[in-house]
Formats: sequence, structure tokens, C-alpha cells
Amino acid sequence: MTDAEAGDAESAPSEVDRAGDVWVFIEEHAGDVMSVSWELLTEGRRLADDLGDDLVALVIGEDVGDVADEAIARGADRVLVADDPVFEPYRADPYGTQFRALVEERIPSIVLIGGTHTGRDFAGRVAVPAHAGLTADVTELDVDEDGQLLARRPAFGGDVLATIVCPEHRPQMATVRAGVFETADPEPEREGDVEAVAVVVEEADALTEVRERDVSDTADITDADRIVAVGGGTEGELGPARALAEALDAELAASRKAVDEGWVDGARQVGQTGKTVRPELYVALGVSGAVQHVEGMNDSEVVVAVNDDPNAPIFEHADYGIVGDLFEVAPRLTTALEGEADPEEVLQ
Amino acid sequence: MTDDADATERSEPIANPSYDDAFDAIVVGAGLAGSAAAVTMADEGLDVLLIERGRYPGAKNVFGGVLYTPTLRELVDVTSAPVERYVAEKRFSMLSDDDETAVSLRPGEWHDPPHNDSYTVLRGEFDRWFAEQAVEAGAVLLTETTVTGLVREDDGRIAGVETDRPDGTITADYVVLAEGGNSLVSEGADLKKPERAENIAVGVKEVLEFPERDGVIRDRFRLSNDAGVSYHYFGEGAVGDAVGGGFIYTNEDTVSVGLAYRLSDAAGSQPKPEQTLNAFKSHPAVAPLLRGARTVEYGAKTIPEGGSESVPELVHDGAVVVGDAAGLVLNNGVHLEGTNMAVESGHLAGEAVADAAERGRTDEAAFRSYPERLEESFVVQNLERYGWLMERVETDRDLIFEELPHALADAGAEYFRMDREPKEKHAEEARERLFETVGGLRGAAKLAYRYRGVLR
Amino acid sequence: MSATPNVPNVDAGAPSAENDTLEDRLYTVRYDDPGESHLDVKIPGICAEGCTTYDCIDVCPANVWREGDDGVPNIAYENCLECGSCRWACPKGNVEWTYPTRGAGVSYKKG
Amino acid sequence: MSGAATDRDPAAGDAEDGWTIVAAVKQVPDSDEVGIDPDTGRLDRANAPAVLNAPDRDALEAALSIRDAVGGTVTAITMGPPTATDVLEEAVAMGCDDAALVTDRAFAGSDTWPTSYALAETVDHLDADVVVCGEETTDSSTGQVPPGIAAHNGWAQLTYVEGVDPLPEEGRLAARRDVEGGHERVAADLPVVVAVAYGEFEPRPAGLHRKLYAENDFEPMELTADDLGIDADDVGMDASPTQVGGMETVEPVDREKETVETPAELLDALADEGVIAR
Repeated sequence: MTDAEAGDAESAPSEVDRAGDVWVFIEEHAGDVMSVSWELLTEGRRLADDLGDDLVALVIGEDVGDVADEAIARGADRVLVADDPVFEPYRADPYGTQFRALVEERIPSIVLIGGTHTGRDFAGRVAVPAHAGLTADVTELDVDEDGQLLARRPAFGGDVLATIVCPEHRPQMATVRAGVFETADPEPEREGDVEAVAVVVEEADALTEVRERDVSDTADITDADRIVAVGGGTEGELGPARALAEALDAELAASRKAVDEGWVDGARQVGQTGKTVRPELYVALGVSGAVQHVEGMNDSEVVVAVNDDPNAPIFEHADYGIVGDLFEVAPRLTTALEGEADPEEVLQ
Repeated sequence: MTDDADATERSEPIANPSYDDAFDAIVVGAGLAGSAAAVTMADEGLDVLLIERGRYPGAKNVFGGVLYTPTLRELVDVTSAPVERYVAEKRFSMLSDDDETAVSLRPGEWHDPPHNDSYTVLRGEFDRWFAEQAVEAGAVLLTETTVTGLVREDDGRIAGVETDRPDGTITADYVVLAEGGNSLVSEGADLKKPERAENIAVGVKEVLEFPERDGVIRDRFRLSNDAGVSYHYFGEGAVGDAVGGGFIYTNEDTVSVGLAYRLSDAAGSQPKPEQTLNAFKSHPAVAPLLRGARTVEYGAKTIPEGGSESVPELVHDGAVVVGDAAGLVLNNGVHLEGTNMAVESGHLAGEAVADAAERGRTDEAAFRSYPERLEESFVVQNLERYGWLMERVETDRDLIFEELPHALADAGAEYFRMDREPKEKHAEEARERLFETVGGLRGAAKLAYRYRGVLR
Repeated sequence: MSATPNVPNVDAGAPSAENDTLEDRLYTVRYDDPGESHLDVKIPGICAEGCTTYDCIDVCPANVWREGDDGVPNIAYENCLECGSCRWACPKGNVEWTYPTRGAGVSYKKG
Repeated sequence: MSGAATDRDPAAGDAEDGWTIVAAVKQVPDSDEVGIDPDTGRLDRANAPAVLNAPDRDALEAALSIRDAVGGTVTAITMGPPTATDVLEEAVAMGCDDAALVTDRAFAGSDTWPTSYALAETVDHLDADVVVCGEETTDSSTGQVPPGIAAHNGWAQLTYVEGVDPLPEEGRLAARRDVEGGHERVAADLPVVVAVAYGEFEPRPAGLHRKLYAENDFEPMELTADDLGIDADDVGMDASPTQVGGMETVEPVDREKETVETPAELLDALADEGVIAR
């Protein structure tokens, strides 16, 4: 239902009736697409099928033709592309103005946005002009019988799941953290319609100017099978953790404390303001186990915790716990894994 | 700055406010002595600044658990104070490692207000309320600010305080030092010499709750309504071979359990303070009272026990010293009183400052009424009365803390032995057991004479 | 360190086990980290060469003062209950004991 | 209804008399004191004491550092009931020149949309050149209000800011932003709304005399919906697009919670779980 059908004349159809389609914002930087966008396209496909609506990928950037094609392969029925140098690199005001123009006449029913820094920056900016209902950090999505989005997110520190609804306003917007949903494999032979939309923004209108940008490719811990996470207990000394991660062929991840202290890059942060991971094995070294952290790693299959504080909350969320100094335990684990006899073991 | 309608009647913001000499008096510390001085001076019309280093008054204060309110009653309406229970029973018990011999008092009159002016309180709540009374009387309370030193005029007169905040100096005619036992400011300003370890007791304490069901405290301590108990424990089973004692006080729905003993003993072979507390809590006569309890909060404190000999000079040009900072604590084993002395000294000092302010004088002599009235009051009277007791207890420590508890317990067991022997034999055995410890009848008489001061 | 007085393991209700370790007790106290320690030794040399009794370690109710490897105690200030025992107990007066600043340090709710 | 882009002239903040800076702060339950409500088993925020949202101290420091660099004034604002003046007092104690309480029964129950709308009208009313907010709040932590304020007024926005660098000669504010995989330096025209990253600034302690003044003699401005020209049905519960449809407690994932003594024991257990080859 691309544009509003002519409703009956006297009562103009409410915003809810005119809205249709599920949109997913595809976040890319210089053509490099964030994995969370593909995750949301897979989830968006499911919601669109439940609603009997189209799944629309929204791509705003420069030279993003092949991003649009990949979006079709990954399930989009249609792609709206705003392609212009003004959109590279990402800036809130040009993207906001362009989104507003698109939404003016084709009101999407649902808009899904990745909960990255860029995604949150964008969502806050566009929710206002669209007078949309915006729910942040959603962990579950569903639609009820009359097509209303049910966005569930942890409230009160994570031990309660609140269902947020948006009865009278469209679009219903939600930001979702990386790793919450899984990505389906692309189907190259899928067909879809790519529409190049009018670009309504010029550089002269821009309110901000990106003067420098130094960005390396971001580690993607969301689909790692094994993870070694470091927390405040490491006091910044990550040698033993890196060695253990190597021995386990695991990705290094971190609690917010380790990221705030600057020991680990933010892209490796697990938790409410970081990523959600679901590895087979999650080893937490010196992680206290704050609720906001547990929220990001609770889907792990097997959780191991090493902490010298027997009361650390992490032990409540671990299958196996070793109460001890990680600077002793981690090296012994590494040597044991590399097949040599554990020296301590021999002496006992 | 836009001037819109409703903003007109509010006062324009001040760019660089200064409160130098805006207050007559600055009180250092919003504990019992500090708030007593503050409410007294505020009631006399003085502008008072009450500075507390904790997040709220009481945040830095730990004490055993009983507040004595004879003076407090004159300053504020105690009936609206957040008290836990009134003390309806005082119990003194001697503990050897597994015996207990106790004496319990439950005078009927303690059930009638003012309940012998003895209430259990929790300082985290009570001190906040008490400081609030000073604020209501007109004082200004400033929290989360630590006084780090005193401002001195060239002639040495104290004329304000320095704090740990930027632009942190503030001047005033009078300073009341109520900083408690760790009196760093008074010591730093050479108003008193640091105490010796022998004159200091270390106290550790827990507040315990009984999670399974309410009414446990009333059942276990045989109480009705808001009556409470004050149990004191001496001897080896309480604090090992140290000089000191243990206590249990009942709060409304928690229990305060702890002990205090000479720091010099703690430094010796005595186990660590919290291990001593564990041993006391697991004594067969104590453990049943605490079965199923869970720790709500753990705390520790040092108590000045030098008695009258270690009370410093109380008045200086521009300043007075009150409460624990002045060493005004009576602990002679039988009496454990600091709160009443703190409030009394704060009150008398507050009146002396108000009186001096009226006469526009800040010299030391202008505050003479404070030490003089303190001399005549129960504070110094009690300190001097029991000054001798601590030395004597120290010299007789093995007898009092080790041998006597055993002797009393064994004598009791003998006296009430149930077998087929005649009572006369049991009485003789009991007497023998006691005399063996105190050195016969003459020894008992000598001992009684030696401690006659307690009753005279 | 003499052992705890031997108290018969009488089922007179041993204290509830789960909260008598020191860690559990310190867990019940709120502590706002002032960022740097308010406790120190004045002159490390005095501890290293001069001290044999280490009274500071004996008297501390919160295990803040601990064995240091070079004879100088190390200080876990975040457990400090601000009782002041270490300051009085040190036979050489070598403990620098100051107040944590601006409301930081321990905050007793009960007290 | 929704804030049209205001027709501000670009060189709003001229250098001589400095910039008009507004710091938006919030009062939240003290997360250290939020206990568990025994009967519901859920976090009991109701009677935890209310304090200044911790990330907002970074915002206040950022705002004051801008004023120290270019001159002008910092005004703290908060939206809430009269008791919220405590956080304004703390802001003035820290060094803010003035403060305003945005309070009106009509605002009760507002979600992100009306909240950012009311704050947008307030900063416009105060002629702000720079608005500084905390990155998130410890009670809702959505981080959507600062971009909302900027969008309502059509102003520039800078989020996840780790450092601010005012450029008065250009009438712009530059900032170092934390983005996925690295950093960028962005210059924004005034007026601009800045959301500062938590923990990146060194909040200055309040001066003694300022704290005394802020807590005892300072009176904040009070701004109601009328003062701000806000229509009551544009704010509050029914103007809020989102509502809470339902709540359910989350069943905790059940874990073995087994303690193991030695690494070998752990590795054997993990091998049995089939997560490592041994």
C-alpha cells in the first residue's frame, strides 16, 4: 500500500489507517553496512509478512547502489535510496530533513533502526518531526491482531519486560541493539524495486560539518561463538585475558566499566548500552555482573565467571564459577588449554 | 537574561556570594554535641552554620545503641524524635567461655514516660532528625563539606574554618569543635594532644534483622509494645582477655550487637575485632538470642575512654571543644554513657557562646561559664567519681574478666547442685569455690572495700 | 594470632553462617569512592625497618591494613569504616589518617 | 504544534559578551539506593531518595568549561515537580549563573516526545546558543531527549560528545564524538544541542560559599506551560505517542551456579558441555 488509498471523503482517514509498510533504516558508512541493519531486515521481513505489508529498506548515503541491491537480496520488497555526497559521512540534520520529506506523504507503519550511536542519533532526530512513538533498546518485537507493534524492552534494571505500544501515532519507531536478532542468509536471486527518491538537502543547509573522522573497521562480537569478557576486576591489565581468548579462539569483549576506563574499544562492549551476544561459551574475567551487563550476555549457552569477590552478582548468572584471582586463574586455564600439564595441578 | 512576568518577584542571582562573618558561630560536626550546640545558639537568636562532612548528619556516626535524653528533653520535643524502643530492662552478665551469670533489672517505673530517659536509636536516622531541629530553630546545615583547619588571627584568636571545597575558607566570631573522637581539626590546631592507645577503645557493631517473621524480637526478649532491653556482657566469653565488654540492644525491628575493648589489647594477641565479635555471637548464652539473624549493617568506631585525665582545655580565644572531641565519655564497665555528656556539653557550650556574643566578646575567659557549669554537672562529677575504677579494673583484670566469671558460675552450679547430698554441703562447696578465687572471707572483704566507691 | 577462644559447637543456634564473613559484612556498608586513599603511612621506612608488631593490621575491623610485600602495609582504603583505630594503634604514630573529602567514604544508614 | 525551525540568524552567538549556555539536568532515583521491593520482588524506585542524574554532572562541567572559554552565562533547567529544585541548587552550587524549574501539572506523564518539546520551547525562550545534556538518564537511559530538543527547534545536534571546543570566532562549537569504531571531530552552527558522554569530564566540586548560597538563598526561575506558550494538550500523558501496554517479570535464565576449584575441573566440565574439545 504505497500511497494512501482514497478513504471515504468526510472523515479523513486517521494516521493509523493511512500508514503502511515496514521500513528498516540501513546504516552504512562509506558503503560499509552495519550488521545490525541486516538483522533488522530479517526481523522486518517477519513483521511485514505478519502484517501483509511491504518491507522497505531506506538507504541514505553516497554511491550506495550496491547497498540497495544487497538489501533486496536480504529480503526487502522495495528500497528507497537517497544518494548524494551531502549524505557522506552521516550527519543528523541532512539525514533528518531527507527522512522527513520521505515520511511526509508515505507514512510507514513501523520503522526499525539499529541502536548504534549513529542509529540513536538519527532516531531521536527523526522521531520528532514525524511525531512518531519511539521506543529505545527493544529486545522483542511482535504485532497484534489489529497490526499494532508490540515493542518489549527491559525496564526497572532488567528484571521486568515492559511492552510499549503506540496506539494513535505513526510511524511506530524502535531502536534495537546489535545482536538482538539473527541475520538470515541473503537470496541473490530475489527481485525487488529500487526507487531513487528526490534529494531535498543541499550542503548549504547543513548545520554541521565533519572535519575529521578516524574510524577503523569495527570488531563484530555479536556473532562470535566464544567470548572472553573483561571487567573492572582486571584493573586494565588485559594480558591474561588476551592470552586466554587466543587459547580459546574467542573474541575479546568488555563490560561498560572496562570501556569507560578506556581499556577496550566501545565496539566490544556487551550490555544495555553495548551489544547483545549469544556465544556458546562466555568467560567473564573480573566482571562484577551488573544487571545492565547481564542483559547483553544472558543468551550465552554456557557462562563461566572468574572473580575474587564471592558475592559478585555475576556468579548468579554463571554455570561455572571460580572464586579466585583472575591473574592466577586465567594463565593456568590458558596453559591447560594449550595441552601442557597445569603446573599447579601437578603439585597438588 | 530575559525578564518575564513571573521572574520579577524572585531575587536576582548573585554572581559571587560570600558568607564571611554572615554567621555568628560555626559548628564543626552535626553529631549529638554539634546539633545540641547549634539548636541552643539558634534558640538564643544567633546565626549558626552547622557543617557536616557526611552525606547527611549520622552518615559518619556509629554508636552502641542507647541514647540518654535528660538534657536533650530540654532542647527539643523528644516525643517526636525517631527513637526505636525505650529501655525497660538493664541486664549485666558475666561470661566465661561457656558459662553465664547475670543480674537483670526491670523496674516498673521505666515503663512510664520519660522511661528513665533511655532509648535505643539508630544514628543514621536520629542525627538527621536532631540536626533538622537545629535548622528549624534557624541554623543553616551544610553537608558533604569537611573542615580541614582553623582560621587564626595574628593574635592567635580562632576566627573561622578552612574546608575541602574551593574558596573554602569562612570566617565567624565563634567556632564550636564537635568533630567527634577522631578530632583531627582540634589536634591539627594544637588545641589538644593526640590520645594514647590505652585511652581508646575500638568498637565493632552489627545491626541485625530477623527476616523470617516479625515479632521475633518481642518474643525472644520478652517485650511488649515498644519496650526494649539493654544487655551488657563482660568477661572472657565476651571479649576474650581484653578489657571491655559486649552489648545487645533491641531496636524496633532490628537488634544492635557489638563489643568494645581497649585498643592496646586489640593490638596484642587478641584475635581480630570481627573474629572476636563472631566468638561473642556464638557464645551459648548469646547465640540463641540471635538465631536466624541477618546482618543489615556492620560498623566500627573508636571511643575515647581516658576519663577526666584526658579531657583537654575546653575553651580558647574564639572556640570551644565539646562532645567526644573533648573526651567526654564515661565507660567504667557498669556505665556506658557518651550521648548524654555530648548533649550536655554542646548545650552548655552553646549557652556560653550566646552569652559571650551578647557581650561582644570572643576571648577565652568569656566562655568560662561552659567549663564551670560542666564541672558542677553530672558530666565531670561522674568522670571524676569513676576515674579510679578504670585503673583498678586494669590491675585486677585477670580476676574480674577471667577468674570471677568462672568462680561465680561454678559457685552457682555448686549451690544449686541437684543430687542426694544435703544443701549444707552444696553451700560449703559454693563458698569454697568463691573463696578460692577471691582469697577467703578476708579477700572478699578486701575486694568489697577496694570497690566500695561504686556504691558510696 | 591466638585462635578464637574454643567455643563448644553447641546447637544453641550457631550464628547464621552466611553472613559472618568479613566480605559479607563490608558488603552491607555503602561506600562512595573518594578517588584516592585518605589513609597512608607517613614514612614507609619506619614500617619497613622499624615495625615488628604491625598493630595497624591487628586492630583494623575491616581488614583495610594488610601485609605488604616490602614490609610496608598495603591499604585497601575502599573498605575503611573511618573508625580511626589504625591511627591510635600505630606505636610509631606513622599513620596519616585524614577525612575522605566532600561526603565520600563510608555512609552509615543505621550507624 | 511541533516546533517549526526557528528563524535564528546564523551568527547568533557573537563573541564579545559570550554565549548563552543552558544545561538541561534531571532528578532521578538514587540508583545506589534502589532496593528490591520485598513483596513484588522488583526494583523499588518509589522511596529511593531523588538525586541529580550522575551523567548530568558531566554535562554541567562541559557547559561551565564552555563559559570559562568564551564567557557568557550558564543557566540550568530541569523539568519536574517543585522538589526538583534540589538538582538546580546543585547546578548553581557547581557554578551555574542561574536556573529555571520547568514545572506544570500539564507536563505530568510526558514521554520523550512532549518532554523534548517542552525543553525545546524552554531553551528557545532562554535564547540559548548552546544546550548541554547528559548522554542518558540512569532511570530510563533512552538518550533520545537531546536529539528531540534539537529536532523540535531545527537546531544542530552533537551526541556522544567526549570533548567540547568552542570556536567563537566562527560562531560554531566543535566537538570530539565517539562513533562506532573510532572518533570524529564535528563543527556545528549555533544554536546547538550537545549530549555529553558519561565519564569523559571531570566535574568540578562546588565552592563553599556558592553551595551555601545555592542551598539557602538562591531562587530559581519558574516556567509554566503558559510562560512557554505551550498548549496543555501538546504535552502530558495523552500527547505522548507511546504508552506502557503491559509489564511482565522476566524469568531469570536458570544457571548451574556450580563452583569449581581448579582449571582442569572447569575444562572437563566445558568439554562435557561440548563447548570445547579436550
